[in-house]
Amino acid sequence: MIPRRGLVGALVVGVVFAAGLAAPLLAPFAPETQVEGANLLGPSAAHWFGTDELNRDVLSRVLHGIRVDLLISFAAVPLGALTGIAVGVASTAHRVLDVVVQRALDVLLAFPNLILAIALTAVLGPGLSTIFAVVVAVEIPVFARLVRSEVLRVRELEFVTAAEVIGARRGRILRTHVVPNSVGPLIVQTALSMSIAVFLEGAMSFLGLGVRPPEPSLGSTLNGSLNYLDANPAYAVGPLLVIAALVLGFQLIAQAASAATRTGERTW
Amino acid sequence: MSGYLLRRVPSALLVLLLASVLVFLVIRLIPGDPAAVLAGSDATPEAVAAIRRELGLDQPLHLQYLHWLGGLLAGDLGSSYLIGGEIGDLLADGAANTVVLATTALVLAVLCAAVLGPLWAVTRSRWVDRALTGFTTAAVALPPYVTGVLLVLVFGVAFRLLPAGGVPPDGLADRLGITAQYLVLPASCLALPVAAVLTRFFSEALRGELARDYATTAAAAGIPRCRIVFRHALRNAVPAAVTVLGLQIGNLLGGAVLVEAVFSWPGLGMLVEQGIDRRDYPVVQVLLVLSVAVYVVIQLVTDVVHAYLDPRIRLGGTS
Amino acid sequence: ESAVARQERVVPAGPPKPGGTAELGLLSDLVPKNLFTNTGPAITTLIGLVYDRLVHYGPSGLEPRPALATSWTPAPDGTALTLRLRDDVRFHSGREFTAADVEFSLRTYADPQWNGQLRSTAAAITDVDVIGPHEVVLRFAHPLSNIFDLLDTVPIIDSESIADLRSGARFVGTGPFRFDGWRPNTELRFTRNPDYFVPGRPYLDGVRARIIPEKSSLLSALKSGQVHFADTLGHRDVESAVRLGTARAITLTGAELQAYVGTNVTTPPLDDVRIRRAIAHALDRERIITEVFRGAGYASSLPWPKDSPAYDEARAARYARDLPRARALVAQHGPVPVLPLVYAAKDPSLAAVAQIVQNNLAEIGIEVRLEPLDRAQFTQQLIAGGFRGLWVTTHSWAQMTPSTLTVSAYPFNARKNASHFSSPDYTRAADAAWQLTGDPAEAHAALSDQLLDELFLIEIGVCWQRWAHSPELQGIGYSRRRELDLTEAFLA
Amino acid sequence: MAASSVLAFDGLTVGFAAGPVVRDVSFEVAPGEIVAVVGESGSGKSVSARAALGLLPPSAAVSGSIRLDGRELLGADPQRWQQVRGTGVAMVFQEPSAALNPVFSIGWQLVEVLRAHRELSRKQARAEAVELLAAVGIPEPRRRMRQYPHQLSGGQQQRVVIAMALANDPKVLIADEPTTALDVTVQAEILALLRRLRDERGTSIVLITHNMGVVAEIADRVVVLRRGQVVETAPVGELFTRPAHDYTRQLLAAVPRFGGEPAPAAEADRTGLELTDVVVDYGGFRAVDGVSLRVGAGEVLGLVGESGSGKSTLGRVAAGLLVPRSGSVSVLGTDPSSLSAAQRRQLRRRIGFVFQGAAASLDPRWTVRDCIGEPLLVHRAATGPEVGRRVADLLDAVQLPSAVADRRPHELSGGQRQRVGLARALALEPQLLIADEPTSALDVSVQAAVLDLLRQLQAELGFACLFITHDLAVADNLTHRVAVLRGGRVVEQGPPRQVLRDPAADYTRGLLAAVPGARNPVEV
Ligand SMILES: Nc1ncnc2c1ncn2[C@@H]1O[C@H](COP(=O)(O)OP(=O)(O)OP(=O)(O)O)[C@@H](O)[C@H]1O
Ligand SMILES: Nc1ncnc2c1ncn2[C@@H]1O[C@H](COP(=O)(O)OP(=O)(O)OP(=O)(O)O)[C@@H](O)[C@H]1O
Ligand SMILES: [Mg+2]
Ligand SMILES: [Mg+2]
Repeated sequence: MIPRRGLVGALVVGVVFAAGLAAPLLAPFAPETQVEGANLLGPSAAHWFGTDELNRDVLSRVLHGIRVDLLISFAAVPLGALTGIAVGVASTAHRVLDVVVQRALDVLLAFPNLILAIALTAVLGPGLSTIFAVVVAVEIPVFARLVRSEVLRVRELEFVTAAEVIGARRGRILRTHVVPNSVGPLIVQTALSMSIAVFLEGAMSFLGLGVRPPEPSLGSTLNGSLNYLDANPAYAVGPLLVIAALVLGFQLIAQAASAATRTGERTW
Repeated sequence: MSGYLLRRVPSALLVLLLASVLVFLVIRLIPGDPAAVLAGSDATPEAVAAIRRELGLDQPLHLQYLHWLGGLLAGDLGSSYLIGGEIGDLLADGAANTVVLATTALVLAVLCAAVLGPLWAVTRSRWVDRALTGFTTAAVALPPYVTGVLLVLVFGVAFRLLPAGGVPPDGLADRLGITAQYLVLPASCLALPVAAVLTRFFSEALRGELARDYATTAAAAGIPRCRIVFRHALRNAVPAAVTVLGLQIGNLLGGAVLVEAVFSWPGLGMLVEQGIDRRDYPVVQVLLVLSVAVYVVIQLVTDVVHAYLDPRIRLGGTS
Repeated sequence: ESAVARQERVVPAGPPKPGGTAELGLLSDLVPKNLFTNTGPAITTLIGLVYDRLVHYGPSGLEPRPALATSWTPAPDGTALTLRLRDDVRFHSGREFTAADVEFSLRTYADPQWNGQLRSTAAAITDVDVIGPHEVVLRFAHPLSNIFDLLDTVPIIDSESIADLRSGARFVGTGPFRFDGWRPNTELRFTRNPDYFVPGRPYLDGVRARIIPEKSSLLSALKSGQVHFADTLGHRDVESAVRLGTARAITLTGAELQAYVGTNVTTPPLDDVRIRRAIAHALDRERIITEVFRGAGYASSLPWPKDSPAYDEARAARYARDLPRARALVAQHGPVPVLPLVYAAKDPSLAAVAQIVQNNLAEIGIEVRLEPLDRAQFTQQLIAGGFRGLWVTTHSWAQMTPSTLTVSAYPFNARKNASHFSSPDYTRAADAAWQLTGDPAEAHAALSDQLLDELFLIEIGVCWQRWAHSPELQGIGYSRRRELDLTEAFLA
Repeated sequence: MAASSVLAFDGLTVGFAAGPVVRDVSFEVAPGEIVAVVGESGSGKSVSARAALGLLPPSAAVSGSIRLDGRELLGADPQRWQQVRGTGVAMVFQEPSAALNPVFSIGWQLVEVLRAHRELSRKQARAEAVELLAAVGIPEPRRRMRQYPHQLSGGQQQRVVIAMALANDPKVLIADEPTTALDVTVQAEILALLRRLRDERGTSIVLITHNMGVVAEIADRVVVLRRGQVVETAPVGELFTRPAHDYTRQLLAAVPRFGGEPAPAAEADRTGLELTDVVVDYGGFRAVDGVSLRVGAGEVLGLVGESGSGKSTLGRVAAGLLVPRSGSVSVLGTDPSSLSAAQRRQLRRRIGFVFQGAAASLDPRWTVRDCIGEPLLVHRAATGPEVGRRVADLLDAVQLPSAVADRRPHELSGGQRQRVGLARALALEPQLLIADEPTSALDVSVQAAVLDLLRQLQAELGFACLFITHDLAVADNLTHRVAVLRGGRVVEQGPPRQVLRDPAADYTRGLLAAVPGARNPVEV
C-alpha cells in the first residue's frame, strides 16, 4: 500500500510536471495574450477556467505558471536543502565551527520567512530570481538545523561507535551511517519545503513581491484571483487545483519514502 | 541545568548583537528613502533633503547604528519616523495583539498535532490515514491568505457567524467570549499550516518510536495502547517535534504578517510590513530585533526541553 | 453573547435622526507629518471630520462658498483679498476662532516641513494683516488665480496644540467632530462636536475609523456589516458589494484623479517626441477606463476634467487610439530598445494599467519590461526623477483651478519634475495661468497645447474614485480633495 | 493433556518474505511446568515466543494455533491481547538493552507495568517495584529505581527486564535467553527465583536458552527446535540420558566443559594490550578502580566477573572508546590517546571489537553484507567482487547461511546478529581482538563452532585477545589466562587451570559453585 502511494504521488507530480513542461503545447493561449473583450468571463469551452482581470486565459496562465513553481520546488528547494544539509553536517564536525554556524543560523532563522522575503525583494527587486534566492535562503537554516539535531542524536548510537572502532574516517561515518539514519525527518521536511515554496511564492505575490508581471505563477495567479471571487470563481479554482495536486503528490511521495527508510514496524 | 543556561546566555546575547547589526544594515540596503515617503509623492527634492537632515539620515551609518544601539541599551526604543510617537507605546498594543494571536495559534497547532499525530501514528485504518493525508495536504496547500479569505467569506460574510475581522472594539481583555469569537478565524488560519507540519513530523517520529523494542516490551507487559503512545513513546518523539516547532515559530511569525492583513488584526506583523513598506527604520529595526530575541529565547527553551526530556543529555554519558 | 449580534444593527427608515456611531474602514493609517499632503484615507478622513476651511467649493465648478469665512473682497489689482470671518466658532479646546488663527494656519501650511501641496501658493501670500478679530487681509506677491483653491484646502488649525499635531497626540480643529484618540494601526475615534457652528449638526454621536489595510478584508468588513463605510476600495470591489445589496456606491465626481504614463524625456528613445506621441496613440484608454476603472471616468489626452475651465473637447481627444499612426511614428524613429515601465507593485489597478500599457505598446512594436517597485522606492524615484523610462501612476489637482496643477503637482512642475522636462514655453504658460497675466482662457489653451505637444506626461484619462457605504449610513459628503464630510451624515 | 495445558502451540507456522521460519511447531505447557526450548540459533525460538504475545511484525504470516487456557490467541483483538499480555503471558525479551525506554527511569517503568493490570497507588507500586528489583538481585534497588537504562550494565538491564515480566504474576512466563548477560552467581539467583515462582505460584515457564546447564538445572521438559521444526520433545532427564534425535546428541556433545586446554600462547612476551592502574568514573560512580592487565600478543585473556563489575568498561577503555580518569593504556605498543586521528585509524585497523549488545552496534539500515564488508572497504582491504567473496567466507566461518547477507539486522535472530558482529570484528584479521560476550546468544553447537574458529584463527594469526565472558566453561576452554573482576577491581588472575579449578579468592570460588549443572554435571 505504501509503495503504491508513492507511485500515485509520483504520478500526480509527474502529470503536473509534464503539464508545466508542455505548457506551450497544451495551453490554448500564450500566457500574456489579452483576449479582446474577455474580461473576467466564467468558464466556457474557449476558456476552461474563464479569463482574468486582464482578459487572459486562466488555464493558459496556470499551465505556464506551473513552470515557475516547478523551478522553485525542484531547483531552489533541493539547492537550499543540500546546502543546508552540508552546512549542518559540517558544523557538527568541529566544536568552534558548530558554535559559529549555529549562531549564524540563529540569526537567519530568527527572521520570519516573509520578512526575509520582503527584505531580499526590496534589495534585489521582485522577480523569479529573487523568489529563488528567498527560497534557498529560507531552506538553508531549516535543513541545517534539522540535520544537525538528527546528526547529534544518531552520532550517539552504538553502531556509530562500532564504525569508529573499525577505524572509519569521520567523513565516511557521517556519510554512510549518520546521514542515512537522519533522513526520515529530512524527507518529510523536503516534501514540506517543496510545498511551502509554492506557498511562499504565493505569499510574496500577495505582498506584491512575486514574479514580475505579466509572467504567470501559481501563487500570483491564485492571489490575483482572490480579488475576483464573485466575478469568476473558476479563476481561483484553476491554480488551487494544481497547487493542491502538487502538495498532495509531494506528501504521498514523502510518506512512501519515509516508510521505505523506516527500519522497523510496530508489532503490536 | 542552570549552569547550562548560564553558558548559553552569552552566545544568545552575541546573536542578538549580530542580528542588530544585520537588521540595521539590511534595512538600509533596501532601496527607498523614508524621507521620500514622509515628503509624499508631490514633494520637491529639497524638502526630502530637509527631512533627511531632520531624521539624522545624513549621518554616517556607523554613527547612526551606535546612536540607535546606545538608545536601545538605555531602554530608549526610539520613535517612529511616520507615526511620530514613541515606539514603545506603538509596540505595546500591537505586541499584545500578536502575542494573543500567535499564542492561540500555537496552542491550537500543538493541540492539533498532539491529537492527530498519535492517531495517525497508531491507526491502521486506511480511511483515517487518507483523511489525515487529505487534511495535512489541504492545510499546507492552502496558504493562510486563501484560507483566510475563504473563512471570512463563509463565516463572516455569508453566514455572519463570526466577525469578519478586526479586534474586539473594547479591547482583547473586555469579554472573553467576545474575544474568542474574534480570535477563532485568524488563529485557526494561522495555526493550520503549522498544525499540519507538526502533525506530520510528530506522527512520523512517533511511528518510529512505536516500532522500537521498548514499546514492544511495554506492550508485552499489557500496558494499554494509549498509555504506550502517550506516556512511553511520546517523550522520545517530542524532542524531534520540539525542534520542528522551534523552526515553525519563525513561520508562525511570518504567517502573522499575512493573517493579520487578511483579518485586519492590528498586530506586529502589520506593523513590520507597513514599517518596511514605508521605510520606517526605527520601527522595523526594533521589531526585527524583538523577533530575533523571541527566537533566541525559544531556542533556549527548546534546548532546555531537550535536556529535560532526555536523561542522556541531562546526565551525560552513554552506556 | 455573539460578537456578530453585537455589531448587527436594525435599519429603520426615516428622516435624519441624531445619534449613533458610524464605523468606517480605512485602507491605510495616519502619518501625522503628512497631514497637509492630502495623501491616504486616514488623513482625508481626519481633515474632513476635525477641521474646517475658510471657503469651500461645491461638488462642481470653482465658485467658492462661505465656510469659516463669511464673505470676501478681492483687491482690484488681484494682489490682496479681504476675508470676513464667522464670530461664533470655537476650537474643540474651547478657544475662540479668530483672524490670528487664519494667519497661523496659512503660515504653517506654507512651512516647507509640512509639504503642503499648495505650498507655493501659500508662500506667495506675502502678508496677512489682521484687521480685527474677525477680519483679515491677505496680500500676494502677484495675482493668484488659485487663491480660493488654497482657502478651500488649508485646514484651520489650533496654534496652541501644534506640537501635538506633529506627534499625532492631538488634533484640534473647529470641525463637526472632535478627535478622541488614535491607536496606530488600529483605529481613530471621533466624537460629535456639540458646539459646531452649524446648528443641529452633526447628527452622529461619534465616528470610529478602523484601519483595515487589506482590500479584501475591508470589503468583507463592509459586506458583513462590520463597517458602514469603506474608503478606497477597488472599483470592482465596490461593484461587488453593491451587487450583493449590502452597500451603495458614491462616485466622487468633482474630486477627479488622473491616470497617466510618465516619460523620462532625457533618455532615448523617449527624448524623441515622436515616440512619446506614438505611445499616446497606442494607449487603449477606453479599455483601461472600462475594465480597470469599471467605467468610473473617461478617456482624455489632458488632465482636465470636463467641468474644468481648461477643458476642451477637441484637445482632450487629440491622441485617440490610432495604431497605424503610432506604428508610423515608431518607424520614423527607427528601432526602439526595451523600455522599462515602473509602477507601484501593491496597487492592483496600477498593475493592471501597466500590463495593458505593455500590451498596447507591444502592438506598435515597443517592448516594455515591467518593473514593479514598492511604494517607498516608487515615491523616492518619482521625487528624485530616477525613472529611466516609463512609469504609470495617478495624479490629482486638475479638478481645481488649472494653474494649481502646474504649480502644485510635482509631475507637472515647470521648474523641476520627474520627467526632466523643461521648456521656457511651458514655464511661461504655467506662470501666465497662475499669475493671471493674461486672459485665463488663452492661458489654459496655451498650457494644454504645451502639454499635448511636449507630451512628457501621457494622460490616460480622468477617473473617479468610488466609496462604498452601507444603506444605513446616509448623507455622506466629500470635498474636492476627497476629504470625508459627515456633517450631514446620519444612521438610518 | 490438552485440558491440563495452560499454553498450547499447535501447528504454528510463521513465514516471512523469504519463506517460513517456523514450521508446524506444536508443544504444550502444563500448569507449573518449566519447559525449556533449545535449539540452533535462528531456529525460530524467539519468533514462536513472540507469536504467543501477538508481537510479530506485520510482515509475518502466522497460521496454526496458540491457545491460552484453551482459548485461541491468534487473531485476538487488541483488547484481548492487552488483557493477556503481562498477566496471561509475560515475556522477557532476548536483548534487554533495547527493551528499556531510554528516557524514563527504571523505577518509572516498573511502576508503569505494575499499574497496568492492578489497582495500585503510586506508593504501593513503588514499594513493590523495589521488592521486584531486589528479587532479581539488583543491588541497592532503591537507588537504581532513579537510574536510567544507560546507567546500568548489560546484566543489570536484563534483570530489570525480568522484573518487569514478573510484575503482574503471569500464568505463563516466556523467558527468551533471560540469563545470557548474567554472570553465574546472578544467573543462579534468577534460576532460583524462577523455580520459586513456579513452586509458590504455579507459574508455567517457557525458558528459551542455549545453556544446557541451565536446562539441566531447572527444566521439566525440553523442546528441541531446529530449522523451524520441533525435532524432539522429552522430559529433561530422558533428553540428557537418551537423546532420540541426532541433532540433540550433537547439541549435547557441543556443551563446553571445564578442562579443555588451549595451545600455549604463541608469543606472549610481546605486548598486545596493557592497562596499568586504570580508573574509570561515571559521574561520581567508580566503575573501574585501579585495574592493571596485560595481554600478550598471541594470548587470550579471559575477563570474567559479576555483572556490573566493569568488564565492558574495561573493554571500551582498551579499544580507546573511553579515556580513563587515570592510569595508562597501551594498545599494540602505543597509547591511543596520544595518537593523531589518522594514526588512531591505523591502529584501529589492527583491532577487532565485538560489542556486548549486537543489535545496537549494527546500523539498522545496512544489510549484513554491508556491515561485514565495511571494515574491508574502509581500509581498502578488498574491492569490488572481492568484498562479496570475503563477506561470504566470513559468514560461513561464523556459521551463518549466505542467505542472510541481504537481510537487515532487525530481520535476524539474536544469535545471528551476534555472529554478524563477530564476523565484522574478524574481517581485517586483527592483531588485537576485544570481544565482549561474543557467544552469549549462541546455542552450544554454534558456539562450539565459533570457539573452534577463534582458536584456529588465533593459532593462525596469533592475535592478542581480551575475551569478556560470564561463561566460565568457555573461559576455561579458550583462554590462556583468566582475570576475575569484582566491583571494578581484579580479585584474581592467572591460568584458567589455576583460577578456575583451584581459585584463591572466595569470590571466584562462589562463582564456580554457582555454575549451573556444576552440582549435577551433565552426563552424555
Ligand atoms: N523480521 C524478520 N524478517 C525476516 N526474517 C526474520 C525476521 N525475524 C526473524 N527472522 C528469521 O527467522 C528465523 C528465526 O528467528 P528467531 O529470532 O526465532 O531465532 P532464534 O531461534 O530465537 O535464534 P537465536 O537463538 O539466535 O535468538 C531466523 O532465521 C531469522 O533470521
Ligand atoms: N554511562 C554510565 N553512567 C553511569 N554508570 C554507568 C554507566 N555505564 C556503566 N555504568 C555502571 O558502571 C558499572 C560497570 O558497568 P559495565 O558495563 O562495565 O559492567 P559489566 O561488567 O560489563 O557488566 P555486565 O556483565 O552486566 O555487562 C555498572 O555498575 C554500571 O551501572
Ligand atoms: Mg532468539
Ligand atoms: Mg557488560
